[in-house]
Amino acid sequence: MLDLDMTPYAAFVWPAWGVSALVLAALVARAVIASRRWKRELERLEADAPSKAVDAPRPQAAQSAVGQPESPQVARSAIGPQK
Amino acid sequence: MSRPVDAEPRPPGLRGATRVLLERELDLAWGGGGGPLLACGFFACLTAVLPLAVGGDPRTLSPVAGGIAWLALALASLLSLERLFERDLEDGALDLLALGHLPLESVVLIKALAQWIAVGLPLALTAPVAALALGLPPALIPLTALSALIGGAGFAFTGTLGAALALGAKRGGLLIAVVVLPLFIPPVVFGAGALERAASGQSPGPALAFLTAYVLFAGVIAAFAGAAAVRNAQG
Amino acid sequence: MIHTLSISDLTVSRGERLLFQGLDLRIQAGEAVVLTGANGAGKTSLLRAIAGLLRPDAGEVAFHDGDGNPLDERLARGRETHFLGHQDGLKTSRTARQELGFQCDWLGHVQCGLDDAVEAFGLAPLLDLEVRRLSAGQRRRLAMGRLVGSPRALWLLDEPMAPLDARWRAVFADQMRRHLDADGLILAAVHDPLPLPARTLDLGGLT
Amino acid sequence: MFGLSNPQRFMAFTGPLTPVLWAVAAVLLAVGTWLSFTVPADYQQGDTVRIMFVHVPAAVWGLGAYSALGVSSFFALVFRHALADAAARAAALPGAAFTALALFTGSLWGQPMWGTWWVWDARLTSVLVLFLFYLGYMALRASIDDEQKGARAAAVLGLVGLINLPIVKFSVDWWNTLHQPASFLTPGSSGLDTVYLPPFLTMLAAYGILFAALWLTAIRTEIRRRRVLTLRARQALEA
Repeated sequence: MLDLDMTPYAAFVWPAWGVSALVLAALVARAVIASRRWKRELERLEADAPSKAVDAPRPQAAQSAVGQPESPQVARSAIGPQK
Repeated sequence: MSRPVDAEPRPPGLRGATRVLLERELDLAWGGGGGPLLACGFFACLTAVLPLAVGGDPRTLSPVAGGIAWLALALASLLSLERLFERDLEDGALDLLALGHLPLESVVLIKALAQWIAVGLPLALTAPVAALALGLPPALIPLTALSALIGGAGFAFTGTLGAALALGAKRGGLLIAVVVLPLFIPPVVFGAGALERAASGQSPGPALAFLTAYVLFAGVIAAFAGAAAVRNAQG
Repeated sequence: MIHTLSISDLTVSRGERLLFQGLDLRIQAGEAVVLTGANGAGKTSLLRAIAGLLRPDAGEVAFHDGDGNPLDERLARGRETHFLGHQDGLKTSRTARQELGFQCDWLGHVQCGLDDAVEAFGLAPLLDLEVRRLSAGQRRRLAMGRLVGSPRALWLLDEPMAPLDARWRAVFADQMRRHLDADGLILAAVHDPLPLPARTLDLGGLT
Repeated sequence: MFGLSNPQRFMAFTGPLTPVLWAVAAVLLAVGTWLSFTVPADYQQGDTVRIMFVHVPAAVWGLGAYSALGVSSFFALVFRHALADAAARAAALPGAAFTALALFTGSLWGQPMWGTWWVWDARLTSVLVLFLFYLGYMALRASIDDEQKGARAAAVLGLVGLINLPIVKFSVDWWNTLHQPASFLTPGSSGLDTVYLPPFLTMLAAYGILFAALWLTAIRTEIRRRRVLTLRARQALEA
C-alpha cells in the first residue's frame, strides 16, 4: 500500500526526498542542456568548415586550410555573427 | 644500451648538491620577509584569540588545549607555502633546478625539508608554549614538542605537494589551503590524539607511530606527485 | 661528454597550436647552430624540449658520446646541458655572489669555476650587490657566469645577447668561440646573426 | 589496449548506449520510489527509514564517483589520454552533488534519530571529508587558466586523493574510537530488515545507473566541447 502519511516525521522525510529529487533533476537538466548546446555548436562548425579534415590530424588540417582558395569564405563565416 | 655520462667531470655528489640547495632554500625562507617569524606570530595570534572567543575558563580551555594547538599548528604551516615554487617559476629558477644533478623528485623533497626546518622547527618550539598558555598539563610539554616536530614534517611534505599543484593558479594561497587541509586530517588526528591519550593516562605510542608512518608516506607521495606537478607547470 | 645531439621527427605544440612537426637536427661537438624564425615560431619551445623542460608531442631527442654510444637522457641533461632562457633565474633579494655561487655549485662540479666566471664577464664589482640593484644587462652577465663557472658541453641559449651592449656581446661571442674550440655544442635562438660561423635552422612560422 | 580510448570509437559506442541508460535509470527511480513508499514503516525508526533509500545510495555513489575520478586521473597521467582526462573531469560534478546529497539527507535522518542535526561519527565525517576532496579538486581545476596544465595538476590531485582517502578514513575511524560514546543508534548498522531490501537495492541500482548516464553524457559533451575549441582555434588561424 502506498503510504504517504509520514507523521510525525514528515518534516524530515519529505525534504530529504524533495531536495534529492531537485538536485538530481538539476544534474540531469544541466547535463542534457550542455550536451545539446555543444552538439549544436559542433554541427554548426563542421557544416561551416567544408574541410574534409575535421577528423584528420590537426596539423595537416591547419596547413591545408591556410592554403586553400576558399579560405576567405571560411574566414568570413567564422567572423559572421552566430548566436 | 645507454650508459652514464662518463665520470671525468665529477659532479658534486648527492650530498653536495643537497647541501647547496638546502642552504639556498633556508636562506630564502629566512631572508625573504621572515617567513618563520610570520608563521610563529600567526600561531601566537591564533592562540591568543581563541580564549577570547570561547572564554578564558580553564575548565573549558584545558581539555581542548592540545587540539587547539594542533589546529593552530596546521594553519600556521600553510603560510609561506605559496611562494615555495611560485617565485622560482616566475623568475626562471625552476628551470635551473630541473637541470641540476638531482632529479626533480629530490628537489621537491629538499624544498619540503627546508620548509620543515625553516617553519616547522620554530613552530614546534612555539607549540608547547602555546599549549601551556591554554592550560595543557606541563607534564605533556615534551610530548607536545615531539609530536609537533614529527607532524610538522607531515605538514611540510603535504604542503609542498599542494604548493606544486597550485603552480600557475590564480590566488594560489587560498587554493593551497583548500587542497591541502583535507590532507592534513591524518596528522592532526594522530598528533592531537597522542596528546589526548597521554592526558588520559594512556600510552601515546600508537598515535605517534601512526603519525610517523603518515609522515613517511606523505614524503614519498609528495616527492613523486610534487615532481609531476612541477614538470606539468614547466612544460 | 656529449658529442652529438640528434633530434629526429620532433613535433611540438602549445595548447591547440602546432609549432612545428617532423623536425630533424643534428649538432656535433664544436658546432654552433643558430635558430631563427618569427616570434611564436617555437624557438623557445624547441630549446625547452631539448632541455627536457617541455614534453614534445612526438619525436626523439638523443645524446651520444664521441664513440657513438647513447647517453642516458637524464644524466646528459642534468650534467651536460646548460639552458639560458629569457629569464635569468636570479633571486632579487640575494647578492650576486650568493646567486652566482649557487648556480655554479648546483649545476657544476667539485671545483666551481667561480673566479673564471667573474673574470670572463667582469662581475667583480657586482658581486656584493643585491641582484635587485643590477640592470638587465648586468643580470644577464651574471647568469652567463654559470656557463663558464660550471662547464657543460651543450649550451641552449635563448636570445642570450638581447640585453647586452656591444662590448659585452663581443665578450660573449669570444666565450662561445672558446666553448666551441673545447668541443662544446651551441644551439642559440637569435634575432641578429651570431658573430661566429654557424649553421642556421629556420623555423619559419607565420609572420 | 583500450578499444574505447579512441574518441571516435567511444562516441560511436556510447551513442546508442546513453539513451538506454537514461531510460533504465528513470524506470528504476520510479520503481524504487514506489517501493520506498509502500514498505511498512520501521517499528523503531518509523517513517524516517525511508530517508535511507535516498541517503545511502547517494553516499555509496558519491564515493564510487570519486573512485571513477581517481582511476580516470591515473589513466590520464600514465597514458596521457585526453579521454581519461575528460572522464575525470566529468565525474567531479555529479560525484560532488551526490556527496552533498548524502550529507544533507544524513543530517535530516540524524535529527529525529539522534536529536541533533550533525554528529561527528566516523561515517558522516568521512563523507564530509570526501566532499572536501571534491571541493579541492574542482577548485584546483577551475583556478588554473591553462586548461591542459589545470587538467594534469587536477589529475595528480585526483590520484593523490584516491590514495589518501583510505588513510583519511582510517584516521577518522581511529579518532572516532577515541571520542565516540557509542550510545547512538547508528542508522543502517542495526541490521537491515529484509523487508527493506527491495526498495533499498532498487534505489542503489537506480543511483548507480543514473550516475553512469550522467557521467557518459558529460564525457560525450566534453569530447564535443574540445572539438569545438579545436575548430574555433583553426578558424581563428585562418581569419
